[in-house]
Amino acid sequence: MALRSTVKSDFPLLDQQFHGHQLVYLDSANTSQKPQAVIDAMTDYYETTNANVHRGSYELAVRATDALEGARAKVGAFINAESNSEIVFTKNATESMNLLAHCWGEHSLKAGDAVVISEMEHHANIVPWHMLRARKGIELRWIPVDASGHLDLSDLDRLLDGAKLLSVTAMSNVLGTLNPIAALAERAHDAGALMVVDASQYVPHVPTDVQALGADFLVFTGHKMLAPMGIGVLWARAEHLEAMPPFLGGGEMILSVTKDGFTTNDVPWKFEAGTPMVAEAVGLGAAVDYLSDLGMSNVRQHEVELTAYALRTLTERHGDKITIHGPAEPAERGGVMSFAYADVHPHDVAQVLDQSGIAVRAGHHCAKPLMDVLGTSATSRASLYVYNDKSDLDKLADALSAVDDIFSF
Amino acid sequence: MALRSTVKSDFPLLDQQFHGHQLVYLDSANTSQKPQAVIDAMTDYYETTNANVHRGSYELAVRATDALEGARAKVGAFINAESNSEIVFTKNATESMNLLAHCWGEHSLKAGDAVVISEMEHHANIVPWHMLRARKGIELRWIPVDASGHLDLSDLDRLLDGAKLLSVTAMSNVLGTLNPIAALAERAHDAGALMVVDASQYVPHVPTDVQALGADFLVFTGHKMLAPMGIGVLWARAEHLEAMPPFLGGGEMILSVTKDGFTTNDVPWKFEAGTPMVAEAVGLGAAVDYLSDLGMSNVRQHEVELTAYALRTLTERHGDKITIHGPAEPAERGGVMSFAYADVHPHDVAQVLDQSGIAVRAGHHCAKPLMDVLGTSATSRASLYVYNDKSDLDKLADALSAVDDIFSF
Amino acid sequence: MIGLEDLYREIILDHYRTPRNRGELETPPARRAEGFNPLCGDEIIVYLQVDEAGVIDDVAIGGQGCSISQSSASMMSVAIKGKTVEDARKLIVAFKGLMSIHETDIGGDGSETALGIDLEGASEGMQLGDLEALRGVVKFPIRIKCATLSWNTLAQVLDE
Amino acid sequence: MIGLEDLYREIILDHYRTPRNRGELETPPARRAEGFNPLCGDEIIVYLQVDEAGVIDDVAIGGQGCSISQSSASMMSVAIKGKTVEDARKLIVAFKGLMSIHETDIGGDGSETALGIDLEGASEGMQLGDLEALRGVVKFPIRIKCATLSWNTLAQVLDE
Ligand SMILES: Cc1ncc(COP(=O)(O)O)c(C=O)c1O
Ligand SMILES: Cc1ncc(COP(=O)(O)O)c(C=O)c1O
Repeated sequence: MALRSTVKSDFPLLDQQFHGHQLVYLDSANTSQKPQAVIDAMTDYYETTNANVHRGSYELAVRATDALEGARAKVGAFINAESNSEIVFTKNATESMNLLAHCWGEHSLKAGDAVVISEMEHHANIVPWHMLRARKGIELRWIPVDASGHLDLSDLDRLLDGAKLLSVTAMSNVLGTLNPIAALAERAHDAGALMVVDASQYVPHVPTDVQALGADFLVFTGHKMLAPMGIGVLWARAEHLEAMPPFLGGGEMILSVTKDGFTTNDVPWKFEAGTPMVAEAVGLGAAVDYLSDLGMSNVRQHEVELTAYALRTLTERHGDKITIHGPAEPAERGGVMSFAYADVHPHDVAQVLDQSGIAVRAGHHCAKPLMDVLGTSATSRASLYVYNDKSDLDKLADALSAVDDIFSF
Repeated sequence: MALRSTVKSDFPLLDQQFHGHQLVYLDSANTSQKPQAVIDAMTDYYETTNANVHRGSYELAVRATDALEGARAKVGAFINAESNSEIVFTKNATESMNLLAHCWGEHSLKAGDAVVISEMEHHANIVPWHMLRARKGIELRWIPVDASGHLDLSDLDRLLDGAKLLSVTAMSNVLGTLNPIAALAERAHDAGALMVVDASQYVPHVPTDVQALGADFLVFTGHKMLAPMGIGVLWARAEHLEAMPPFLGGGEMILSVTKDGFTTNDVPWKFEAGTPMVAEAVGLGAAVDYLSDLGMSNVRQHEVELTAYALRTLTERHGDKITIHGPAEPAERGGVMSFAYADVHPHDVAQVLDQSGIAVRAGHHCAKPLMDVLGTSATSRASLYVYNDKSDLDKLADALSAVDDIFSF
Repeated sequence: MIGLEDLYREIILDHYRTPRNRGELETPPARRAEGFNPLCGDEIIVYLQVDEAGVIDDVAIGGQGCSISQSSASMMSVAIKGKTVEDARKLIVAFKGLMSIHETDIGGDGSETALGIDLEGASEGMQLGDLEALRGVVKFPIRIKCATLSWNTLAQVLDE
Repeated sequence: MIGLEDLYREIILDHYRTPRNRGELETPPARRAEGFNPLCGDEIIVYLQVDEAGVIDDVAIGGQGCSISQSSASMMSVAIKGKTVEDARKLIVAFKGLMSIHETDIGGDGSETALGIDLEGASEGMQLGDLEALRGVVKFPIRIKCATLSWNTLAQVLDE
């Protein structure tokens, strides 16, 4: 594996025991742990630089503003944005998607217009469209998921016919499936629709180039990419941001306010009402630095290798008892492995694994429509990141035997 | 002064020099500095407890969930909420107010309905209503500010006649004025309107009891009360939260999602879409603990005494050259002192003070309509908090003499 | 497995393997309510048929979920069948008392918090019987929601 | 005061005390544009009267603001009066070049960032004159917005 072997030791949280076992954290698709460098960057911000931004004329406020805008520049470079003004900071990916649905949706969609999403979307890319449907009477169309865990694109032309927007996840948070975003963006554009990418599971794990992807909007969230909670990103082409009305109203987003009305600030600030989360932006900047130092293609390679090892080991050790959802081919997927273990309920699987210090998530993973497609209400899910290694997966395989002991009958 | 004398040393950021002078931070109405206890609480969260909440069945996730909900309980107790489910976490006060304008406003107001605000509001309590006016055709009415910096309530009956909502700041972020919230809430209710309190400048400085205030909604922001950026609060009576439709859509805020629609989670989670800012909530909880240890009435007393000293000292030292806006009586105001110095532009005042290591804000303080009332486009503002003392104000008075040297002609 | 024997008692696993009163009842005459646990996607459907005398003469349980939610529902169905509505309400209070010992407001609907009931009084004469086996759940706070799901759903159907 | 002599040069304070070309022009024939600095509330109004030959035959400045924005506007008005529109555009480029040396994207409209212009070429033959006194502003990045406010407003009025 191409990652340096000391990565795990950069993450202080991982160095602790649960129920007498060293923690094995396999829930990074839910949220990631933070390297010391990120934690220190935030501490340092509060100990040396903290002030409100874009408002103060004293030196400390200038430094805080530089810290915020410097973080914006780092994020912009990380995804190869054309300009920093294309990077809007939000509180999480969910807010980014809602911003889009509100501002672009309210502005550009009318009753009867169609928005196309897929059956493998996270609720963050479903509920905002349901809400927009209730407000505006838009139509919601669904790309089906096939038995192999891929999008079934056979009917895409019909789905896109007359559609205004295609919004799809770049990587499924349940199946791990990597979707063909660049091709989808092209087909959306050919059909006269814009393309939204939910990159919450993608930007943390795969080298990302928004210009190469060819999409119009892309959302992701800091806490899944080694950064703090409380910060998300909306990237959008400048022309779209310029055209969109503002989202929340208040300080920062205005140029002028009178009793009669207001005028908006320039992008991206137009969309950042109120005091921003500067420390979290600084933490995100530090996370971007950390990931860039590791090298995003090394990160991706590490996860492909580890996923291959996991798929092989779990199948060898547990045979028919385990069913791993999603693409069989590691190169077609990320390190997110949802599985069913015999007919043991995922909540019980997770409980037994926890007793061995292993953290996996059990539930619907905020993807209930996909659960309906899979014909279940919940799965167990192990998901990988830079700090995981083969020994973690060996321990997972071991601990699944305990599940078998308790529940086989 | 009733505060222990070691408070300043709890704030690591204050122990640094600017332009060869020890920092004198007088911009707490903009954002506050953080005590070591708050910084450590966040660091500790990330080093020992971090996980996604309400989702995981493993021990670490249970601890993270307890950390979030424990912080909610601390905040609820701090303002004497009836139940923790009345505490909604947002990213800042601005989001809280927008949530209110969207959810309560869209739901309960129709074209022609009146919302009453005051001329001393922060943009966060103006722009959301302007936006709602544009969407729904509501009417916006303004309580005037008199020459002494108080609300002019002589016409309030007429303003409230037929109004649905009264939304007023508990303490002006420019004038320092403390408004008679309990009395206003009563008059609003008598007129059949609900009462919103912008307590962004109040909760950090004055003991707050939402039940005694008698309002329906109250918003405030963490970063002005020793807590991190990236977290705000909306308190509302449970009945209102229950009745309001959701705000942002996504994970956490749903009970169920299908292709056809969704059902919402219980309050307060209905209003908290996506991964919440857990570390920031933990930081807010630690800030609440810190302030409670100091004692909020001691905090208030400290600031009254310091404000009295400041008003006296600045007037004695600078006579006619300085005009301090807002109530003359320290007991009627908070430690927010906006001033004009001769006819020197506030930006120049702040620049010269910065050269002496003194941080004050110059600008419109996100209160442009109030600037219009004051007949200016900007003021200089010095604002106090627990870590300030008389020596800070002596240094301010000294440094203002340098302003005089450069600009008197 | 060490640490889990309090949770996965044999009687619980037995009800999980062989759930009692599983199925549907025709509505009407039966009443029906659904309960969700948004945390893990568990779903319980309770069908209840009450005769003129206020006696629960039939009950059926649908839905799916983990061992704790399923076994709790199964045991509940046994415990309330043939009981009066009034006794069923007392049982709910008694069971929630059993569960609330270490309960905190950690998510879901928060309805478990601070019941403040007089457990002894309310559950007077009520035999929890097999349900006592679920006592171990309180050591695993996250699972309390699983154990109470069917009971909250029962309360719902009784209130209709 | 030590450290501030680079910012508050005598000539700057002079233009601040005694602003040149202060006032309004009738529109039309004059054109008018407003510029804001949302950071500090500064506001500049530029009135411009251009004759048929493309010469700026009159200019007036309104609004209010700090010493830097006011003196920059005043000096600008002197520098462009009697110049052709084309020369005024070159002056804008030259002045922004003077300011952008240490400029970073720190707020406001971001329009200052990465001008990437050929300063020598564009400002060929342009004399910044008194405006050179504003060079010290680059040591105070936050004030660059103040210095460029009137120039951005001029660019706006020229583009109309
Ligand atoms: C009175 C008042 N209301 C609202 C706000 C907005 O707070 P935030 O920027 O944290 O949303 C502020 C502070 O900027 C304020 O002083
Ligand atoms: C694919 C996907 N989209 C969106 C989200 C929402 O992210 P957040 O909860 O940070 O808003 C998640 C994670 O929960 C996700 O996995």
